[in-house]
Amino acid sequence: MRPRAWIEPDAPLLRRVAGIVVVAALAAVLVPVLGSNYIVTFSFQFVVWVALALSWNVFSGNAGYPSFGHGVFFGVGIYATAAVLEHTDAGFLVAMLVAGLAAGGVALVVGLGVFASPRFKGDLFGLVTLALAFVVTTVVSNVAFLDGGTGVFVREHTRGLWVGGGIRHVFVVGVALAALAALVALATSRTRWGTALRSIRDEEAVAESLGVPTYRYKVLTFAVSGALGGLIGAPQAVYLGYVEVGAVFALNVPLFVIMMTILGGSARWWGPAIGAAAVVVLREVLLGIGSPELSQIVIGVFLVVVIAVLPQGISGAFDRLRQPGRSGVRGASGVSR
Amino acid sequence: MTPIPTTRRALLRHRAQLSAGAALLLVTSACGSSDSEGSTTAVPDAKIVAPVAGMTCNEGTKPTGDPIVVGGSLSLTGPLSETAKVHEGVAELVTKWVNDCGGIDGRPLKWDVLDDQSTPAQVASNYERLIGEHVDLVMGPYGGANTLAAAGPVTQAGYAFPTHTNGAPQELIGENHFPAWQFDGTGDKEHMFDAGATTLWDALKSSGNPPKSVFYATAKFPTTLSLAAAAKSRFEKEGVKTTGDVEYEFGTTDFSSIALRISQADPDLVYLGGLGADTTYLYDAFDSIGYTPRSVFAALPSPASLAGLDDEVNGLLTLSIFETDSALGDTDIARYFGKQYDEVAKDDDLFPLIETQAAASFAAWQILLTGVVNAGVDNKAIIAWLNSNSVDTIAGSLKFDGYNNYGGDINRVTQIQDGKRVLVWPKDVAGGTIDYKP
Amino acid sequence: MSLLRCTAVTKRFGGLKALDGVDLEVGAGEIVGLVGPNGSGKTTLLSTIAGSLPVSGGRIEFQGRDVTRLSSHRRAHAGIARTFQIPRPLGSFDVLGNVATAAMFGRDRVSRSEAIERAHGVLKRIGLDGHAGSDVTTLTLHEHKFLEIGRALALDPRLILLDEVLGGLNPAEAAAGMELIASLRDDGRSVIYIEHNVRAVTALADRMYVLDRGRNLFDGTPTEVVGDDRVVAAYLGGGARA
Amino acid sequence: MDVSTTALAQTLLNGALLGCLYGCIALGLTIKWGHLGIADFFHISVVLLAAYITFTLVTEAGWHPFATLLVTAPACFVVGVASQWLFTRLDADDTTSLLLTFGLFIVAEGVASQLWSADLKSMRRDLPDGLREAIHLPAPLDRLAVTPPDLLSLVLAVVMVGLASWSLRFTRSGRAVQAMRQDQPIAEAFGVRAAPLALAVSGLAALSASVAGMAVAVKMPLQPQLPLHWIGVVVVACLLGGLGRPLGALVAAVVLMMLQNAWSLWFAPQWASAVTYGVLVLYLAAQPLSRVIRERLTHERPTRERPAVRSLA
Repeated sequence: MRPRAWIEPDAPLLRRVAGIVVVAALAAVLVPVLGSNYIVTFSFQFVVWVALALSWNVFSGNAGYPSFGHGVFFGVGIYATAAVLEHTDAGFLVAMLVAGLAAGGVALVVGLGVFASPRFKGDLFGLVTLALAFVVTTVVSNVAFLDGGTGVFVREHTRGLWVGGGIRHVFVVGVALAALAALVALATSRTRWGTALRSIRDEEAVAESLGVPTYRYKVLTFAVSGALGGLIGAPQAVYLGYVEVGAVFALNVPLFVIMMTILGGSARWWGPAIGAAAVVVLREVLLGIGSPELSQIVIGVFLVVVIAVLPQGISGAFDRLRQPGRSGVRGASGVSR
Repeated sequence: MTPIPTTRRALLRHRAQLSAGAALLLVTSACGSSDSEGSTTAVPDAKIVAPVAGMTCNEGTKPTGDPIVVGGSLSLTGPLSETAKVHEGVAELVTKWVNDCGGIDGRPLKWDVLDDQSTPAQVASNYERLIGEHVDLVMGPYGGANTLAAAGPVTQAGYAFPTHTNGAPQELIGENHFPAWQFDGTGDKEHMFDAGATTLWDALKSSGNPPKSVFYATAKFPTTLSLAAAAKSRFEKEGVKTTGDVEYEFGTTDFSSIALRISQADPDLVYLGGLGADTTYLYDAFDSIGYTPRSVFAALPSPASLAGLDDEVNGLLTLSIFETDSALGDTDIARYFGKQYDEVAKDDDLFPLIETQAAASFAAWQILLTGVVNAGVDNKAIIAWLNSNSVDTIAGSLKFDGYNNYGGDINRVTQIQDGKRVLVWPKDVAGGTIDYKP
Repeated sequence: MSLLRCTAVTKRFGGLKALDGVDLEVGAGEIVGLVGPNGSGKTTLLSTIAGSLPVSGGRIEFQGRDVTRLSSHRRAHAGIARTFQIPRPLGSFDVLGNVATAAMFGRDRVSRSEAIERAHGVLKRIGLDGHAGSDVTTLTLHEHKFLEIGRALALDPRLILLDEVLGGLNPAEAAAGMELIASLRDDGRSVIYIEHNVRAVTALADRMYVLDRGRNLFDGTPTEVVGDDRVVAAYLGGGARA
Repeated sequence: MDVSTTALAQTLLNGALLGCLYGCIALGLTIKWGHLGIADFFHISVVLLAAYITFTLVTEAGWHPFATLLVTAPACFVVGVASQWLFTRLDADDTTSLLLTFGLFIVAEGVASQLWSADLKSMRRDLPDGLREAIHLPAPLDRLAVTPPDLLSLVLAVVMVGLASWSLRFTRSGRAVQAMRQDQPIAEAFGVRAAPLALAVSGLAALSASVAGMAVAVKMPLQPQLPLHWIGVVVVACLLGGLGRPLGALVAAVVLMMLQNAWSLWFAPQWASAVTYGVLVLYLAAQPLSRVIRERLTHERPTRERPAVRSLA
């Protein structure tokens, strides 16, 4: 990883928070008003991926623990939403809350176990989270309350709800959640929290010796990351209308999320958002080339090439462009804020 | 971004396949077993006729004018691609067929397909995109989850929504839904699969030796679960003993324990609520323990999976809405379709056999085309017309007047006899009689 | 009362006993030298005191409190800081950030700006104030070693564990390092100081422990240690320059 | 033997034999993972691609399945060397290489469905007769049956895993490989040439994929998504067996499959695959417990981890 100044010479925190809020608000108003249904749908998928990539990065990117389980949290959120809507009259907001809590809870339990052993880092951590996907899939497909194998027709239960009123409403929820993910991502970039996570990524043993409670940070951040992934599952459930285990827990969700983050780079908090944009657009363009297998191959090759050529992703390349030949002056002056 | 015209798209794909194949110097054939049992009995000189009643075929007339664009999303990659490619093949076939017939009212038909990578989220987005690009008509995607994901945007935009294989018929889509694979819509949604179960029971009974005991093994998949539940309740009502009932995870490849359970119970009939390749894997498991089941019914096996099993599956029963060797296949339209499908199968590397998937696909196109021929290229008019008329399709006459626009159940029973697929029930469309002695 | 007391500390790796009942005591404001041939368990002992390695047996007390089972970061909060023999800077941060991280998560919970202020103070003290914004990769070996000390210092510890911080330095740099270590005692901090070079230790240490194959071999003042036959024997062939 | 004992014995036998196949697949993965530090999922794809090539050669060119190794073995070796070269060249850490192999995993699935289509490909009817009929075991066990493809998996697993374990332990290069994993700088100081050795190991590991692929093609019909079905069992077997230990992975795969089959015989088969992950979850759940035990109750530390050379210095 390319080193960065501890104090980032960036715009002040408040200004960026305001920036995120304003952009999100503008998007929530302008896209549904100006865009066609297709634009809104595309934008919804776009913000879903942005939210997923950003929330993945909150833990996995910052702390250097690549997780293949983000699709699980997303899926748990989708199914929690479906279950609440199907079995109760609690409404969408409650369902969304439950989605976040359920996914966060799964992440918390997994984190408590996995992080207790120093062996489960790097690729082993990745595989454990991969196994989690299989476990959760089996559970959901066998528990009738959640699915039981027959799928859940969510659209039936959102008729009459505000969120069931079309893609524009779903989009507004999506934007709000993407903004939330961005705010959390921002919070992990310049704070005590972010410092702890990055020190874990660099040298976990050193971080411990410097007084960073690594176990606690890892467990809690993983839970936050999972909860965000679960929250974004709520509008997705409404958008899909009908949820089914095979499609919801498909492995391409974590794969795409990881690819987006690598492409965007996690050197900057907004890197994954850029990566998400690039991949979503690439996928949509590839739909038009007329050879589906070929586009699958292109996407895979693209991932390999990106890792090879841009190990720090787009945001890393951005840093390099902005600070060619970084030297001692940078950052020392900036006791900012 | 403008969609690439269909023909160029096909060309691109073809070229890509050629170069990739050449690179490996291992060009594979369509399928190692393509010329064996079960292939269509296409008459080589089957004459071109209009694909639907009420349309005239002006062979040799080149269609001019604005194309009628039909948009659709299919899972051309990912886990659903094996079957989705059948629907893509039929779509290409129908488009060519209509245009060979001089188009509709002189206008050419154009098929505009997007790949959804087997993800419902992409399906919904694809239909929004197609609708945003102002396609004239749409065709449904493949698979229950995909169909329901597409139903949202399609219904909202007011398009007629013909579907070939909607495996979740109970979930309400609405008045614009025109399913080709029909279940019983005359009752309530809880009992849509009952008529099909009755068909199966009647077929078994017609043999004179209906099974006295059944073992159910069902994949955790919406359609197969519904089919099996209906069959089980029907069989039990007839006093058939249930000697076992297990469910297994969708995509299972190791059936050895289930095979053992079956061999222990040694039932008259094994009801395999399986899809795709499940039948192949189950027979492998029977082989490995040296057990021969008395009789097997497989719900939704892929035709390639059955064909690959050779004579081992002789006597196996399955569901199908169409067989070439039946009264349904004995029409000019069916014969020409069979001939064309053989060619498409060769070009696109598909299994050259028409059963539920290919037939439903063609039937869905027939529904749409019949609507267009009678009501013009106007979704509102098409919806109105189809809702009050019946359509003659390759799978029989279809009506759209029951629950979720389903008419009567069209699931039929097919048996593998001497390596050939024979439609054995109901009698009025059968191409042979059931041979069943468990 | 002693600041640190290790009693019968044992550490096994598989069948191998890296530490076999080691005792060690450090008083307040004391520099304790820890020497021994390669493989004698010096670094392992340091790691068990810092909490980086759990012990297999024995007891570690710090300021009268049993810390044997405390995690590493808790011990850092309690006032134990360590350096690493092979410098391990945090690559995501610049030099200042490395030190400020320690200050922020150290003994008292301080704000970011407070941590930065402290870090500047520490950098000045270790002579790296000109490198505050540098990439850690641009540092020389001696700067790396000093950064290790600076990071430990930023925790404001009562006890600093130094693992061969002078190894590989040229005489001038080593002299500066020794001066820095001596100044820690003037702060009132205690130091455990591992060095392969016995002469450097004898010059600084108040007392010394000698380990051999995971056991206490000898302890006493530097003069006693240098004069002891067993120590010399243990070091024969070990490359000692004593 | 009564019926249910026979059934149990048969199901355990089937499980063990299927486990052998998974052990063959896991062999290359565990070696690469344990000794080269690369969790190469792509290896599993290579197994399938080798199986497809075997299929093509048998059905199109009429080759004997064993003869196809003449083509697939060198091809896989080259693939293994090339992928290792790529990883070394990119200087990829374990995370990056994991992602790279996943990228290749996707590419492989695309290539397989492009070249062989998504249809099921079975070469059953093209197999020599001797490879098709089930064989009943001799006298006291005559109610148990095995199929030749399963026996083939058994033989191949024993031969390959035996060879791999033996060469890791007893040959000079094998010991060098182990030394390299424990401490590369030190190993290099002792004259181990790490780079060429890693290339060779990777090549040989991939070569095992050609053999495993042949066994797969003989045993089951092929479809592009098969690696996704295998990945869970194979990875869990590698983990439980201890990374870098071929025999461990084989034993773990055999035990897992026997457990899974026994479960399916007695309990709901739809939970069968959860057995594999359940074992993994139990293993993980034991981690915090063992952490507590380690830190609170005894001062004995589990000896699973090898001593880090550095901390003894």
